[in-house]
Amino acid sequence: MALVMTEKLGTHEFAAVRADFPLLARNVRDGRPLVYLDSAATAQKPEVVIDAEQDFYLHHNAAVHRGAHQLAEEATELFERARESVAALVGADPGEIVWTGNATGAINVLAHAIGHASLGRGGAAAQRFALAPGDEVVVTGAEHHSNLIPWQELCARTGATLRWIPVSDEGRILTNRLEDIVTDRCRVLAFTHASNVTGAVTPVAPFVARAHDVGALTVLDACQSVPNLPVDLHALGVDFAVFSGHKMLGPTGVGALYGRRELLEALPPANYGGLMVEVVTMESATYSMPPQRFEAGTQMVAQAVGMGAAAEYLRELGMDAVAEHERGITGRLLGGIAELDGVRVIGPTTSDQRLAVVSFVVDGVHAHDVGQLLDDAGVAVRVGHHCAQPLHRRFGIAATARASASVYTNEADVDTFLEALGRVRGFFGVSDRTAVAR
Amino acid sequence: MALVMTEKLGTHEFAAVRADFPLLARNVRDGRPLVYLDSAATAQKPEVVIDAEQDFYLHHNAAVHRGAHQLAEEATELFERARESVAALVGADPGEIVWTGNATGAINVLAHAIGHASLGRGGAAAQRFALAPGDEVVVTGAEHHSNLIPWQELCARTGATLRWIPVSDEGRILTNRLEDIVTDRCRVLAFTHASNVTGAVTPVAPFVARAHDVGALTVLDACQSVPNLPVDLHALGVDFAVFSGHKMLGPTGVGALYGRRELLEALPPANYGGLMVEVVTMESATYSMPPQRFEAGTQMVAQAVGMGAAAEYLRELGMDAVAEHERGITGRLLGGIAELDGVRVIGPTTSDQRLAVVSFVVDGVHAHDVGQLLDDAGVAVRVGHHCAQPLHRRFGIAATARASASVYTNEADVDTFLEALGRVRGFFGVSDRTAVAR
Amino acid sequence: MTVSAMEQLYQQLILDHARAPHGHGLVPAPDGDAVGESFAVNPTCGDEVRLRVALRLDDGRPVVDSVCWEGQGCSISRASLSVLTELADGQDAATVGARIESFRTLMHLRGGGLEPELEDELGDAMAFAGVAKYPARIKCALLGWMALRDALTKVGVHPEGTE
Amino acid sequence: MTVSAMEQLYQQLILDHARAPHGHGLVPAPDGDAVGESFAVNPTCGDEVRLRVALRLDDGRPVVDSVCWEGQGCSISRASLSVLTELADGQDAATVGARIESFRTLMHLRGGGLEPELEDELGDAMAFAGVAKYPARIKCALLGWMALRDALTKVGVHPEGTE
Ligand SMILES: Cc1ncc(COP(=O)(O)O)c(C=O)c1O
Ligand SMILES: Cc1ncc(COP(=O)(O)O)c(C=O)c1O
Ligand code: FES
Ligand code: FES
Repeated sequence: MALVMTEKLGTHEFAAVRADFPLLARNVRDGRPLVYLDSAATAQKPEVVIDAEQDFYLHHNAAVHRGAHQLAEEATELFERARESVAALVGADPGEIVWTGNATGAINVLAHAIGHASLGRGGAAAQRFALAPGDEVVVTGAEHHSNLIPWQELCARTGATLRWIPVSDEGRILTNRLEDIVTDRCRVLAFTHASNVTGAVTPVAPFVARAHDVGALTVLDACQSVPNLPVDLHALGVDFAVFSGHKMLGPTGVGALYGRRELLEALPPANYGGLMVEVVTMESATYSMPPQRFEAGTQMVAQAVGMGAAAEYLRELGMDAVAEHERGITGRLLGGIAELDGVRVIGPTTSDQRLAVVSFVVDGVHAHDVGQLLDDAGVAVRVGHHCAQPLHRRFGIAATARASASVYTNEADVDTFLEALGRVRGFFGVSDRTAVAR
Repeated sequence: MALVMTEKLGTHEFAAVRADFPLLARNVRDGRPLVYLDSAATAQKPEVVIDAEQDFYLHHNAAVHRGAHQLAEEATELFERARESVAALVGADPGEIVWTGNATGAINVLAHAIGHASLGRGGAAAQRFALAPGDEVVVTGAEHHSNLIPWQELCARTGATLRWIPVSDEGRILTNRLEDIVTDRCRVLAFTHASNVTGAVTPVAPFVARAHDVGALTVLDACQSVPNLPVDLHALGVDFAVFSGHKMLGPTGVGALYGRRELLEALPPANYGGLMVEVVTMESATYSMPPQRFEAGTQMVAQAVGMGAAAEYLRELGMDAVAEHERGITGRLLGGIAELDGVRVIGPTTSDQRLAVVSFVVDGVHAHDVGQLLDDAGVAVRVGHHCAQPLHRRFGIAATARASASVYTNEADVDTFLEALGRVRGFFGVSDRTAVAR
Repeated sequence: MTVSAMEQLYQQLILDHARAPHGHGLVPAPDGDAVGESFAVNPTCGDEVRLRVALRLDDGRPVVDSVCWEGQGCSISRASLSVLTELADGQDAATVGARIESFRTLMHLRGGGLEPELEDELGDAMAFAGVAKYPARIKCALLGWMALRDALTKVGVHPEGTE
Repeated sequence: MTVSAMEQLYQQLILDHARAPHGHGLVPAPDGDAVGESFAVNPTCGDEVRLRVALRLDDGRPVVDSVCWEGQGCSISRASLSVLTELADGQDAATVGARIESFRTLMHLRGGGLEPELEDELGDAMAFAGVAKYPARIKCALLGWMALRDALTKVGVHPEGTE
């Protein structure tokens, strides 16, 4: 497909988008066409992304930022251009984008750096990040383990206290609790932009406003928002943000930490090694300027180049159009599920402020058994707690099944899914309708 | 080329190997054929590696270890099979191989974990790793920054003291100093298996023996050895080891931490997030068993699969044959350089216990200028301190040029390099021979 | 074909056991029995099981008096717990240990058959043979068996084989 | 062709300056001058330069009395330091600041020409035009100029433009 710059692609154009993703042509179980509804776990890759990574190895592979030879120049240029593409997608400056292995790695870089500042590393400038007993870190009850456990552990190491903002029965973070939970003691407020379970999109403004009032740093988990919504980090006003390449149509093995320039300049490194230092003696080392300060060792160059290609691909589609397309999918998913007996959605039941990430339980059938039957119909969904056990516990369940969409998902995918889902209770003999033959 | 299992490939077979590396067919500067002598920085990739990564995206891409659908099963199987391949290459059990972003990341995982143990994390089992004032960490004067700065910083955080074993004029680590420098206070002895500057191979046995005597943990930087020598970690008897995918013909963005099973089981995690935990509440989490405990978040699956393919490729060549082939290259490099006036090798000048990694200075010409002229002749070498400033300072120099080989390097590469190197001093007008025309 | 693949995995015996599992609910052990308790988590899904084994001595040989458990899980794991309860109750500990190992062997068979004696030994548990084709479900089927092994270890019975 | 690409980069003027650079060696500043000193590292290679600028007031306007430096580096960086010494000595600080910016512009030109007035202003420094084609060498050529800018800042002269 030749992509054209457009504000909004219609159903027809999105049908063409699908052809860009070679894996979607696969057949699974007994030759059934694949229906991939597990994009919130990891997205499939368009040809341009696969080609970008491959082209790097075939033509330009070299160590970046150090070589004096032509390949090294080319590799460096591609690597830094990719940083520009990713920055442009999320409304950041290239110097504010740090490459990491994934979003989890990005949060850990930040938590390690804060931990190091708390132990006195990084000089006077870093002291603004230091945590001590009496300080608080606040998260929400909707977080992915990756935006929870690093903070739990940072608190355990520094003596700070972890608090969290609870979630409503509909799966919305209770922003009306911000005022009483985020107090002057709060130093870091880390929250998800969109839940990978409920699909609920968080209104960022009140979080940023409250953090500003109390002088806390904001950390946005943008893993699910960046692939599916227009995201402008400068406009949102958060201090830090993280996201993964593999969820935004990019390669595995690459992600990003965004930090406001001024903050990255004051933050001590998290990982140490080659390429993040300037003058090194056996006794000590001086650190490079960001973003290099946070990029120790030989980087995931081919993957960064692939993530840059994914960012360009999404920019060409237009994130408004992507969001609009996925809103249509969300509506169809929610509408279809509402018509099935004994299937209950965990999360908002309307498409408003919500992603096409729909988790549900089937009465009397365990999520894994639901997933197995769907898999047998060629439909790939995720089952389990989706790395959000506390959120599941909040709803009194151990596991859900989750259907999630991306730019390439179409209505036929949804329909095949709904059809198979409608057969689940019958197969397991728990239908409360009149005998559904097995 | 169809690879055949063989104990030893001759020159002829290695000529065929070269055809497996598509990038080597490239032309650079004014259409000159590329002579790639920068493999110690990063190696080129054989087609099987590029294909393995691409095939993953085209046919099997999915999140591993969690999905119930067929793609997830396939992806998980490929991912774990890759771990087996890498383990087999280095004489380890699969469960002892932790995926990391690169070797630097692997050292940092270990240093973070020890740091966490030192702050009381990881329970009683982890206390054996805890460092405190009075404890010592010992490295060598030959280390890459990646095996130096993480230890400097760990010492700064814990109050332990960093010491180091010096290097001889020939670039050999002075093993006769082990006894006086590695004492009962030593808790960690981290040393390189082969220097990325001098090419000198470290005799591992006396290090392991001394560490054993004093009860210190050994950490082997196997970055340069794994791609070029037979390495059997069980036989070497080290406690931990690290290496990178991109240097052993594998993709960028992946590396490995090896740890003896018993140690990995006692070590607390370094990074936290999805997939490295079992039971998670808002207050705390229990950790998975290794290696998963150290693999937080969505892994670099495609790259791990590629690294597995690289390990299989090397195993098919046979590491004895690889070492033998490269010994030939080393001899030709050293012999050729010895015949040039005003060129001095930094490191051993014979092929014994030495890799085809040859750093040198040209009298009167800065390394970067040397590299530029070589680049103009199509020859890619590395210039600078190669992330080993203290070692360079030891030799009283700021920068060297470095030619380094891999399985695909041939004699013609060396000859083109030597021919161009022979023209350097003339070009810069510093020849002490009779007028060499510019 | 669909139905057949799913029916092969979810044999009627499995569905029946899952719906009305044996041993479900923790009950006090008979007086005088040694009691081993264990807790197991399937990290893939977060499902948990707490299992209790009561052991008596019969002619000096340890014999499993009863197995009971509670927890949540999928139909495979519940049915598997149910079947193992039946297979363990009243058997001497050595036999139970052997069955645990046989069941593990069954789960790691990919194609290829089990030796006939092992098939006999496993009885109803052979209904889980289809699980081996779905790697993500093997942990479901094994969850209870591993909990049983762990509980036995707690009362000094060490089934052979290593994990 | 080879010779020509290399000769374009390493102009004779550059080689000559590199061999016998001006301003090499730190000397005491003239009495009464304000002295700004800076230290710069090229992170790519580890080369370092320490640079000292001496400033006097001439009719109330700051004028660069002299520039001197020490450190190690490649021929490009040494020649660049040498040329900037010549171009800065005796010039008023504003002119020097403008030249620093012009040189930065020259280094970041990739193809395309410089405006003629800037070319005039840069004089001998135009010999470094070929460097812009080799991204890895731009830092070499800029090292001294950035050190000069930094040293000027230390004595209160803030050349326009931001890094
Ligand atoms: C000896 C040695 N150790 C460590 C490293 C770091 O490896 P990486 O940059 O892949 O993390 C390198 C290479 O850069 C090396 O040569
Ligand atoms: C909301 C959210 N946060 C964080 C993560 C962690 O991302 P990754 O596994 O790519 O590090 C995920 C996905 O797994 C997610 O959905
Ligand atoms: S899905 Fe949890 S035990 Fe089967
Ligand atoms: S190579 Fe160091 S300044 Fe040019």
